[in-house]
Amino acid sequence: MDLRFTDDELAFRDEVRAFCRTALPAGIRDKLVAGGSPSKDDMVRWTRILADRGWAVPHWPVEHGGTGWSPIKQYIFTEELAQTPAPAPLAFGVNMVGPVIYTFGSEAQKRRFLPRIVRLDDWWCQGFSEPGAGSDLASLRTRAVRDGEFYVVNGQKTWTTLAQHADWIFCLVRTDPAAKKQAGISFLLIDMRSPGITVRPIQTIDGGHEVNEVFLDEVRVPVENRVGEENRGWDYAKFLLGNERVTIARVGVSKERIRRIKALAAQQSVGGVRLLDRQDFREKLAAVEVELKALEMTQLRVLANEAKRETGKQDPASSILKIKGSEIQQATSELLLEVVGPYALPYQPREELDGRNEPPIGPDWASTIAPSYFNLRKVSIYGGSNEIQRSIIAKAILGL
Amino acid sequence: MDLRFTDDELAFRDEVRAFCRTALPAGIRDKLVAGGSPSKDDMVRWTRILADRGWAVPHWPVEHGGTGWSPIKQYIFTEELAQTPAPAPLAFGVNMVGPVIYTFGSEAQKRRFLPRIVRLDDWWCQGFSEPGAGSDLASLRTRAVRDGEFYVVNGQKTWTTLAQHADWIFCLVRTDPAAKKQAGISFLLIDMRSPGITVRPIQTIDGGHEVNEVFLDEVRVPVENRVGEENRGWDYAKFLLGNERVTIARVGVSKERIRRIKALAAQQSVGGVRLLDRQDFREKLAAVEVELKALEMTQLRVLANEAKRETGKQDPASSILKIKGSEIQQATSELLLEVVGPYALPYQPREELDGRNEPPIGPDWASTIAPSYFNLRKVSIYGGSNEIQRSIIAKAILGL
Amino acid sequence: MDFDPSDEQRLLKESVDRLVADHYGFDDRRRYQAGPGGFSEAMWARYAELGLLGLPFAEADGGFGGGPVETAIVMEAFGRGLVLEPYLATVVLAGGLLRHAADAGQKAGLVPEIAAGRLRLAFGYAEPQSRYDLFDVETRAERVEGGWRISGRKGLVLHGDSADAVIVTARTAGDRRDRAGIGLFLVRADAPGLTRQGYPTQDGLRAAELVLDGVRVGGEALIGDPGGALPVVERVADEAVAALCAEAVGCFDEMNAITLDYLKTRQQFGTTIGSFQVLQHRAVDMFVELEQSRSMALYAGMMADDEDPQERARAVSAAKVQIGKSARAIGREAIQLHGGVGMTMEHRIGHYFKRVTMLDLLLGDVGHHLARLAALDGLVREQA
Amino acid sequence: MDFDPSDEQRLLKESVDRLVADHYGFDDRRRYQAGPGGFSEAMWARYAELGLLGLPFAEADGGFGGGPVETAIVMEAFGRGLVLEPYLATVVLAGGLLRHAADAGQKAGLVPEIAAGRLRLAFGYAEPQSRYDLFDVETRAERVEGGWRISGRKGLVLHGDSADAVIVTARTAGDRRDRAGIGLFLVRADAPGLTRQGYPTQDGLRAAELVLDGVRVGGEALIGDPGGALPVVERVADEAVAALCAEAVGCFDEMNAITLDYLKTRQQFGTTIGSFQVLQHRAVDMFVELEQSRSMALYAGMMADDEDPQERARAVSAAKVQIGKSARAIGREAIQLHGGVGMTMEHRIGHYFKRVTMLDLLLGDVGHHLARLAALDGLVREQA
Repeated sequence: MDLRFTDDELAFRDEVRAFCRTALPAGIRDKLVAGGSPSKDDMVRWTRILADRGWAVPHWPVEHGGTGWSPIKQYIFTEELAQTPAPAPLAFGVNMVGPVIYTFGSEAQKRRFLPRIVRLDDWWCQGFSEPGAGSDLASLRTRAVRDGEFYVVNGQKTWTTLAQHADWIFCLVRTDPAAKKQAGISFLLIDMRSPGITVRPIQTIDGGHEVNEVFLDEVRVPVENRVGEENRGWDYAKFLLGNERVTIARVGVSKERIRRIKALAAQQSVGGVRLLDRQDFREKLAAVEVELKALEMTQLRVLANEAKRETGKQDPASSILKIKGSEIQQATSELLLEVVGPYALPYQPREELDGRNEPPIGPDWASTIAPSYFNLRKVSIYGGSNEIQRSIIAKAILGL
Repeated sequence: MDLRFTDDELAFRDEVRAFCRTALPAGIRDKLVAGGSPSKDDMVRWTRILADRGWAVPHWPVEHGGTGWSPIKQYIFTEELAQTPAPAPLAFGVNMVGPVIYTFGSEAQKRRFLPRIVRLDDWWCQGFSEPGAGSDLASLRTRAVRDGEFYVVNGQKTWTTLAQHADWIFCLVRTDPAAKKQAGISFLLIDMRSPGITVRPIQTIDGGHEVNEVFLDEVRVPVENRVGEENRGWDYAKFLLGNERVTIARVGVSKERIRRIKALAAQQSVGGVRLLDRQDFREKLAAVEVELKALEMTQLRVLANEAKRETGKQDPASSILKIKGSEIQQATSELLLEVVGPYALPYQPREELDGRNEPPIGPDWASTIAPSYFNLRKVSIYGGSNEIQRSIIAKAILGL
Repeated sequence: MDFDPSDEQRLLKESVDRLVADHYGFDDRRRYQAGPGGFSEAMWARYAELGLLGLPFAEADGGFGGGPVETAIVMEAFGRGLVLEPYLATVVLAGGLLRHAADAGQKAGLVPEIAAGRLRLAFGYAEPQSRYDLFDVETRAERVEGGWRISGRKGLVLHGDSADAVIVTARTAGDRRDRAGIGLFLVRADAPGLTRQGYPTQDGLRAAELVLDGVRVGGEALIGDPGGALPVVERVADEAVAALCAEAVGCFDEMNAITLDYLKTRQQFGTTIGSFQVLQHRAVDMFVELEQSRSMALYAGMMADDEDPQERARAVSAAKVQIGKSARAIGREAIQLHGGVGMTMEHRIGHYFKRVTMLDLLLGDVGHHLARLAALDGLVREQA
Repeated sequence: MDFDPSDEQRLLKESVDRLVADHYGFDDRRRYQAGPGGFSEAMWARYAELGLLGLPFAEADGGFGGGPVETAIVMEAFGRGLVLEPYLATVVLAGGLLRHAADAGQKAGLVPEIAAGRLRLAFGYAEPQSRYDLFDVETRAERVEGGWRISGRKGLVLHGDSADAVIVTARTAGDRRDRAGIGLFLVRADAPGLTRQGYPTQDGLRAAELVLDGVRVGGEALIGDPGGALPVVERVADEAVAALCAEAVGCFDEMNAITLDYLKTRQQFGTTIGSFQVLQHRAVDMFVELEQSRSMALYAGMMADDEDPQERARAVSAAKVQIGKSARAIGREAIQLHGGVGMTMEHRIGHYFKRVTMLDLLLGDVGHHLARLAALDGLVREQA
């Protein structure tokens, strides 16, 4: 047992850090430092920089463009990206549908889709949730009816992140309405340019446009775009959702945000004293840092054990990553709100700020603080709400 | 609407305060200040002082010795007692069985028992819980079988507080085993000197002996000692449990404890600074004070509405008193643990300290701090656990 | 001690509640928001008709002699409807300054105009550097021939963009963080040298940044003592905090009702989600927060006109701490229990969430008021 | 990075776990507690046989060359069994002082005796006024002919009543709260002028108050630098905190197992109480606390022998904060989920609750370590 990074791992970390600092375009970094989100162009540009370095899909099999790194190195890579801060690779392709395709897809699907994911030639989005199927995902009602070499798909998906940019959507659809809930679902890859697809933006309370509704009206999908077997889609979806553990805890993101809190709190004077020098604030912050360090160690324990486990079997500790990771992200956003104080009040959407000549209201970093606080409510809801996570742990691990 | 105490109420408060300060024997007060519990003799002595003043059972009907005070005055009285600090009247007689007897009992029972409760001639204890009937009280199994003018009682009660001092016990017993849970229960008054009663002490983790098991083996109880109708005991028990709202929040007790925390924190030096002067500690304490003030106002709202409600119908807000009251009591005990610091470690039971000549280990007030912290875990368990309280609110108030 | 409203208070409550229920639906509000000033002139006129705009002013001055309880009744109803109009700015804040500091002539000139709905005011108490410290004033007022000349910046002036005039704190003596040397000045919106940059706030209301560049006002613009206004400012701020607490209770009440309704209707796993015990207990925790907040809002209302500034400050800060914490707790649970739909602008709950989050940041957040309360030795002190 | 134990570590863990499982049942423990010294001499002998008492000492000194990982393995098992013997006092605390500060002769004389189970030591680091500040030392050691004369008071000396000798901090120079001027002295239990008042602690272990009234010791009693011991004391305290964290994890693990067992067997309302969703999620929260604590105990173990005292202090303090908070949370839920029976001495769970509550108070509580961590600028700092 030796819980320190090896010299090799440390050297690797330095290599990644140096690469990110030099290769990431400054404009993208500045935007992220200020709490903004990368544009589609930013994502494509950065993904191709990574792809040129061979680092766009580190955890994939080497034959499809992966690196062969150990889980610990993959973790280091992800955390360094987050702390640069650099955009994380687009999860829908790289972490979600990519692994499903290389694990369960046909050779034709692999050849067709995987290389385009690596370079973000195709922007993917996820068609799982429906208005009536949230926590209870298996109750989804979008239907796909076989018509010769096509499925005809009708239904509605929701919470579809960045569908406005998407070329493709991977969907869970019901192919056997007579079967029991999970048993009649298939996994389809659908071209977003197909006739019958409509994307309607959902405006969220942070003022952003991140998610959408996707309506499917008599959409014809070639049967060759079904992944794996018909009516086995639930298995592939479970596999997909189980793959999140490398990134779900967002340790690097939270570290970066804590550094930001410290830097900003050093500039704020509260009651005549630097906020960063106030004992109560320092201790509140230190308490979050302790939780984050515990989470990081838990994450590393999970990863170190990864190699030893059967595929598809989760380490009990991994279930903690979602719960604590989301709680810590939300805690850091509360601290930021405390740091900015009253100048969190003005509503100044990024787009408007970027387009005008006047200076922003209040400190120039203040405009994203409240929206980010609002937006981060989502992390305890999506990907299986924290209540669902707790029920999973109670059943699967504690045997209750 | 005028939420201040009236001049009359303020004068009353001063009168009670002055009385408590002069009438309470100093030895009893000192014991309570130090975090100790009153002995049986202390209780009897103080109860009789109150009885001589006419204040032993303020909320009872005047004909049975009550005062006719408004609910607000009753509240003031209770809080002043707690803040003196003086022992609260023994709840089992004064607040529990007394009201049951004067509301549902026979004339003979009233004549026989009530005057002896007023002067603590009879020490009562409560026989509700059983080893298999805790949160699920209605599943109790102690049986009472009619045999002429007697019930023959067999079974076991537990968590019987101060049964070691008791002359009488009021018990819920099953008189109709065929009836559905709540329907076959009767309410019996049982002389603790009856043959067949055995009291076994339960030692609790604070080292104290506060609760007991009571075994009933072929105990013969005259039918005249049944309160009200046979098989209606559950109604009387519900009435009894619903009467707790005047005192359950323990606002006065928590106020007294906060004063104590402040006094002690002023004596403790932490890192070279008075603990009471440390910003983090001051704010932690202030946060508890806010919660306590909110609780006090909630309690007063409940009491002010008392007169207007139908008997037996609870104000929705009253359900909060148990939950928040217990949480605040536990929070103050945690703060005390923080104040005392490492000298909470020595285990020095009060009795041993009182009987020896050597000085105590550490500050002389330190010995009760950890036991009190341990002991107060009970307040979120007894009288219907906080989980039970939440389920009651969910159902009865929120309609879930 | 008497928690019962008087007949007049009951009547007031009924009429404000009805007004909000009838005229402040989700779509109404969206429409008002899009109007000039970001609120409804028509509603403002209705408030005037109902007597709400003159409510806290003395009858002798043209008002109705209401106290903190009456203000709280209005604000709670306004919280329930997420009302957009500048009632806090005009009536509670600026109105409070007039009540406590203006001379008879100033009151005679201004109060009837306010009560009639013809004059809207705002109060510039904050500056870019001041955070929550009311005494942190850099804006300076120099005495000049026939009046004063004022220069400086005022930030986060609630409804400062639509106000007909703004009362600002300005320093007539002393240094930036001195408690003495602060005066109050009424500046007309059209005063030369005054620039206003209005903007929407996160919760859908409006505020403005003001620049005063040698703004000249007459002697009559001075309200009260030119160097001793801070006690009045603090008093009015405390009254406003009490009003905000009442508004928050209105919000919380509605958030709980909306969430309960959702729990009882939303189906997942073949049943309403309100049948899950974990969610039931969360709803109970929200209810407890609501009732504890209601208690503290009452307490703040009772103490807001206390003559002892320390007792008043303790009570008001304690209430703001409770409200701020409950805003976090209720907001968090309300969104979480709604799931994704709670994150959208199309659902009411998110708008309440944003408002109560911002309420915490108005006139001092939890940290500020906890520190203020702790500095005053808390609420539980030695008995007399 | 490698989380796998070595073969030796696995073997160690198996044997200690088995020893505890076989010999530390609830009734065994009660029996040991009643014995002289409040623990079991027989178990102590078994620890010696297993090599546990010499574990952390260098092989050259008569030990087995174990590090923090090995100590953690032992302590976690001891936590699971609520072990009473003075392992922390003798091996971790006093042993740590010997490892880091004693000269070869002292080690040669003492370590083999400890390893063989013939010598039990204790460490007097605290004084009645010092709370958690290790540098707050009033006890004075004066140089006299042939050695030192020591006078003062030492408090809360873990197992100080049964130890054959106590190592104490004493001031050879400077004032009460100076960091410099502190030395370490070995005082035999039978030294004239030494009075020991032993007592049980809340968690069923033992401690003592010592009075040193002109106690004379020879020159060989001095361990290390007579005025520069504080860095060693802090280092040993950090190692001991890491060990306590491991012990706490053993306790937490067992508390969770006991509580889960209760949830699965206790019947109320016609079903096992573990079928109630609210209680299930509470059990999950306990599990999360356990795993987060396990992670931090590993981290503390990894960093406990770091040569950079600041890095070591950050890690160890962070771990103690986590452990202390988890002790509160797990303790609270474990008792609550058991209901009344959890409050009795007849049930195991209450004994664990008391032990973990007291673990928070040993060598600095949550408040102390949070302040220490905050003073060191926390864990997340600028990247190189």
